[in-house]
Amino acid sequence: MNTLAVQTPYTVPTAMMEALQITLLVLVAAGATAVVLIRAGVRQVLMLSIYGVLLAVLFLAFQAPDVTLSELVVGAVVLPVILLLTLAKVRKREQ
Amino acid sequence: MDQLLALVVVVPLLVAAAVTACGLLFRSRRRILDVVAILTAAAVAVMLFVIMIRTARGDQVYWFAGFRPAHGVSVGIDFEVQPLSAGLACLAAVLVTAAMTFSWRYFDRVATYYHALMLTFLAGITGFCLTGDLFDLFVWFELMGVSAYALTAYRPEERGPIQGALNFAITNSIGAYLSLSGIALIYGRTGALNMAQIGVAVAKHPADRLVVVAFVLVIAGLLIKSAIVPFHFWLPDAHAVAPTPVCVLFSGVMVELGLYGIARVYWSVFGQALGNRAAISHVFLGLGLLTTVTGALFCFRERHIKRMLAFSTISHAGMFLIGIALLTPLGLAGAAVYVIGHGLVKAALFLCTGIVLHRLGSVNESWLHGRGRPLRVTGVVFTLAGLGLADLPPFATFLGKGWIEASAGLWLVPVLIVCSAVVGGAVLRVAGGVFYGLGDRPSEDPQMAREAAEETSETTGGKDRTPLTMIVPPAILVVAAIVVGLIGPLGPAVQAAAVRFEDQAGYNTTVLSGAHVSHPVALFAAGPTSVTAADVLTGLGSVAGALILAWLALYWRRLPLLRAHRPNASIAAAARRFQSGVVNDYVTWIVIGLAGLGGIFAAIIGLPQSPALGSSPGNVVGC
Amino acid sequence: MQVFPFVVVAWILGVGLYGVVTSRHLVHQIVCLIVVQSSTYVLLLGVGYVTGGVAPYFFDVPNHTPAVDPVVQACALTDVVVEAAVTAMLLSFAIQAYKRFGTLDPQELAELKG
Amino acid sequence: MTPRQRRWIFLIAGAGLVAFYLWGLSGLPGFGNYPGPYGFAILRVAVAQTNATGVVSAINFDYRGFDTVGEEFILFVAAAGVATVLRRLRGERERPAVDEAAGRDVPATSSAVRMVALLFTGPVVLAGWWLASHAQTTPSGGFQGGILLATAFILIYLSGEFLVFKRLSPADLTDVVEAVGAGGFVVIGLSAVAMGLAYLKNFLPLGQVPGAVSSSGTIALISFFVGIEVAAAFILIVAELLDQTLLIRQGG
Repeated sequence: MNTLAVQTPYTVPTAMMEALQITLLVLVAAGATAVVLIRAGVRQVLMLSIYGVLLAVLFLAFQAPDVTLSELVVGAVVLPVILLLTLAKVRKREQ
Repeated sequence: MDQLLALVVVVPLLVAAAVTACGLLFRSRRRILDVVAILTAAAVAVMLFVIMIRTARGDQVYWFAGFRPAHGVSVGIDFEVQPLSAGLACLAAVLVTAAMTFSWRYFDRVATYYHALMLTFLAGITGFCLTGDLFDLFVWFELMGVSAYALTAYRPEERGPIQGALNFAITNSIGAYLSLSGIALIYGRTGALNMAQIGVAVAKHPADRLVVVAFVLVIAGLLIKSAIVPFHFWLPDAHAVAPTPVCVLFSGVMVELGLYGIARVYWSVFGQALGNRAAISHVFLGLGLLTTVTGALFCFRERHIKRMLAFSTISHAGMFLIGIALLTPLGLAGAAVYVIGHGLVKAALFLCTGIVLHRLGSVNESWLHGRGRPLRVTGVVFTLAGLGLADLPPFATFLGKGWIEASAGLWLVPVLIVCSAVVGGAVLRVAGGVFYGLGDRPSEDPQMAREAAEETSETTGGKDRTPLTMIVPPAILVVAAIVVGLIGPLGPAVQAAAVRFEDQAGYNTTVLSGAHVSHPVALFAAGPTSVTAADVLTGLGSVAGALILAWLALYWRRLPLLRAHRPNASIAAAARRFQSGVVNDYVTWIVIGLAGLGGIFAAIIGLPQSPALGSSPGNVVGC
Repeated sequence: MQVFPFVVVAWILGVGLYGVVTSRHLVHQIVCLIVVQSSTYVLLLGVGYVTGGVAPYFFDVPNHTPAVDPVVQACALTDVVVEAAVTAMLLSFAIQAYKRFGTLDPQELAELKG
Repeated sequence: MTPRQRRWIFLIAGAGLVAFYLWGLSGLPGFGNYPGPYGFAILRVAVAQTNATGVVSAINFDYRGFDTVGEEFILFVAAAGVATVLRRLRGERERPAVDEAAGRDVPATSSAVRMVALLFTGPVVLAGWWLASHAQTTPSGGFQGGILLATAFILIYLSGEFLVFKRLSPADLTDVVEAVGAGGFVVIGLSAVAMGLAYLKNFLPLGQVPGAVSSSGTIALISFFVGIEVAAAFILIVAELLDQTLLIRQGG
């Protein structure tokens, strides 16, 4: 059932798709590591935002455009924004 | 199709939304919100009771949006309701009703969100109990969890609640994500989310590594929620600081829900496939024993009353797990009745502690010594509840515990009796010291004093008398615990329900083909449930032990043998070491526990090679 | 390629847990929790992938084109919402903790609490 | 445990856990070999049964709509929880406007950022609206649409118009909108019950053209309410956090 019977406008050769997925998976693994290893602060939040974008692209390569869209808005925009707001509050008092 | 099954989840959700929407209108008329919320919870309790009675004749299945399974494949979400699941949800609804009645005069300023959060919490519990779908289970588990985190931090002006809520939320979120990983893993093999369908699919082959790992991961979140050692560290931090009415729900049902989830997942999904019942039974018995003993030791040492009750909950969670882990109908039935009895009694204890906090402004046992004398009714209710916790006949706790012991065989019974006595002794020591001024005034342990001083009153004003809305709920709960224990035909009915709960083949048939199973197959013979003289003697023995321990704890300084002895010192050092309050430590313990549990499971189940792809021996890492 | 995505899943989970355990700052810890959760998305979408399948949308492709599993995608969507909700709540706790304790180090929080 | 001990203990135990996890993962059928049957069964029947061409939305709002009820309420509780935890306590007051002028509260924004943000607001609102109303056709739905709408409000904030932001989303009103969104979803499900059908049964007639907005019965309606709920919840969360940056403790 895995063989492609129908050609669609979105059909990508399997080998190319696989290469794309492997590349993205490596990037995501590296991104996750970077997010964890960067210590707290604005830089970590920016890295999280990049990680969100990487995940979103990976999900696109996994044929999940719906999840891509959500991850893009949540992981790359909303979460970083509320994290930055929290950091702003915390740092202001530190001064 | 019984529409009540959907309504018990949907109605509290709708009322929660409505209460929030109308928050502006009722800001100055809080009583309207109180009444609506209490009535909703009570209505849910009644509906669940009706469902429980109806399901006594046969399981009920409800397919949401009307998608029934075809050819053994389900495309929708179902509720599969048995008397035990409906009964547990009903207990939760009763406790929510009691807690909200208690809150009538308890909080000074109850924001509208309090009611909304309590109702979503109840809806989460109900959905969790009734669902027959693994991912749906996760959704309601999370709703329950998120509501619980918010309720724990309900008094953010203090330090304790915020720190407790953080530890609670972080550990339990990790648990939930591990559970979800397990669900995804088993989905990748079976392509199903319906529990019965997964059960049928995995039972076709002997269990392999994927099934074992999925099982361990799925129960990981549930073990954390049910505070089984070494996953329990978050619990005292959270239970000790949450508002008292919320503690009632945490100790009374939330911990038990985790255990229910383990039992449900075992008997509906993994049981047949895993096989090897004796070994699995022993693993969980070991966990249960460890939890019971640890909880009891820490409980007895504690002088912060809410923390002490929290540790007693851990100890009891271990006993429930033992009842479940016996894998017999009698053990499960005993655990079920014990959960009900314990839930009612423990709720009453927390509510009485709430009254003490309201009237006297402290939960520090040392400081309170003798100051509770004016609270006569509260003292009586607290003492009765304490005796109930020590399994005094005819409390429901005595009945449930008795069945677990009857099923357990001789070597477990002494441990269970001793732990019951220790926990009951700690509670009775508080009762004697605080409400009757018995014994010597205890010396202040500085660390305890600091912990207890954190707890400030949750109320202001009106402290010279106890409002009826505060004392009536605990009194009713204690009476209910006795009444449940006196119901004659309870034994056979609960055991029949337990037999059905453990009948995986029957469950599968009911869900996937809609047939009624009239004669479930008991894997173990049903045991006798009648109360014998020996049972009563055992129950009285544990009460006597509790009384002796309480007396010793109150008067130990007068005894020549014990005078120079400081029994608390070593436990206190251990407590500081383990119960550090640092969430990083707790997560480390979770990882250690899971790695250990995983290793044990990998070892005891001699697995054949998986027939799946991508599984050449080279890929097997570190097994 | 058969197992590589799942190796990445396990790696993300391990790294995220490492971050949670070693973190000395609550905001950092919460971000690490987000990483832990992100391993579940990759796992969910990974188990539902079908080689050569299209996305489960039939707006402009014929109805029975082989497609990847849509169920895990629905589950992943739910999961994303849960992530946003839990993170928002945890951050509000962190702000409140900072106000009460003046620090965000879990170790110091525990000591200050007594 | 000291941080050092903790790290070493974790490295050992964590390696064990990850190895155990990998051991289980290696038992999967392998990437790209999803075995079914759930997804394939739905793919076979979904378009015919619901007239929706976006099968993920059909699952979210129809087949597994009950999950989505829970999911919406998780978000609802999160917003309520954030509001509860961050509510103004005794002894806290809003920082006087003078400080704002000094640029200490609202981070200073360059005029370029403000321009770009303002320019983006319109399209984002439109895109959010479109997504929320086209759940059944394309990769979209109430959740993505709602969250994009919320993003529009964040953009307004970025453009430096915090006061506009506050005027657009007074907390009480947002609360009501959020509750209406979550409650609306529940009520749609209950209407089916009132008709004697199962909860959340798609009771509206399906349209003629697969993929048109009104073609899939209740799916569009549910998606709309979910969109409202999600947008309001996120606006509420962001507004509460923003509010915090303006709060100081009395005398502090």
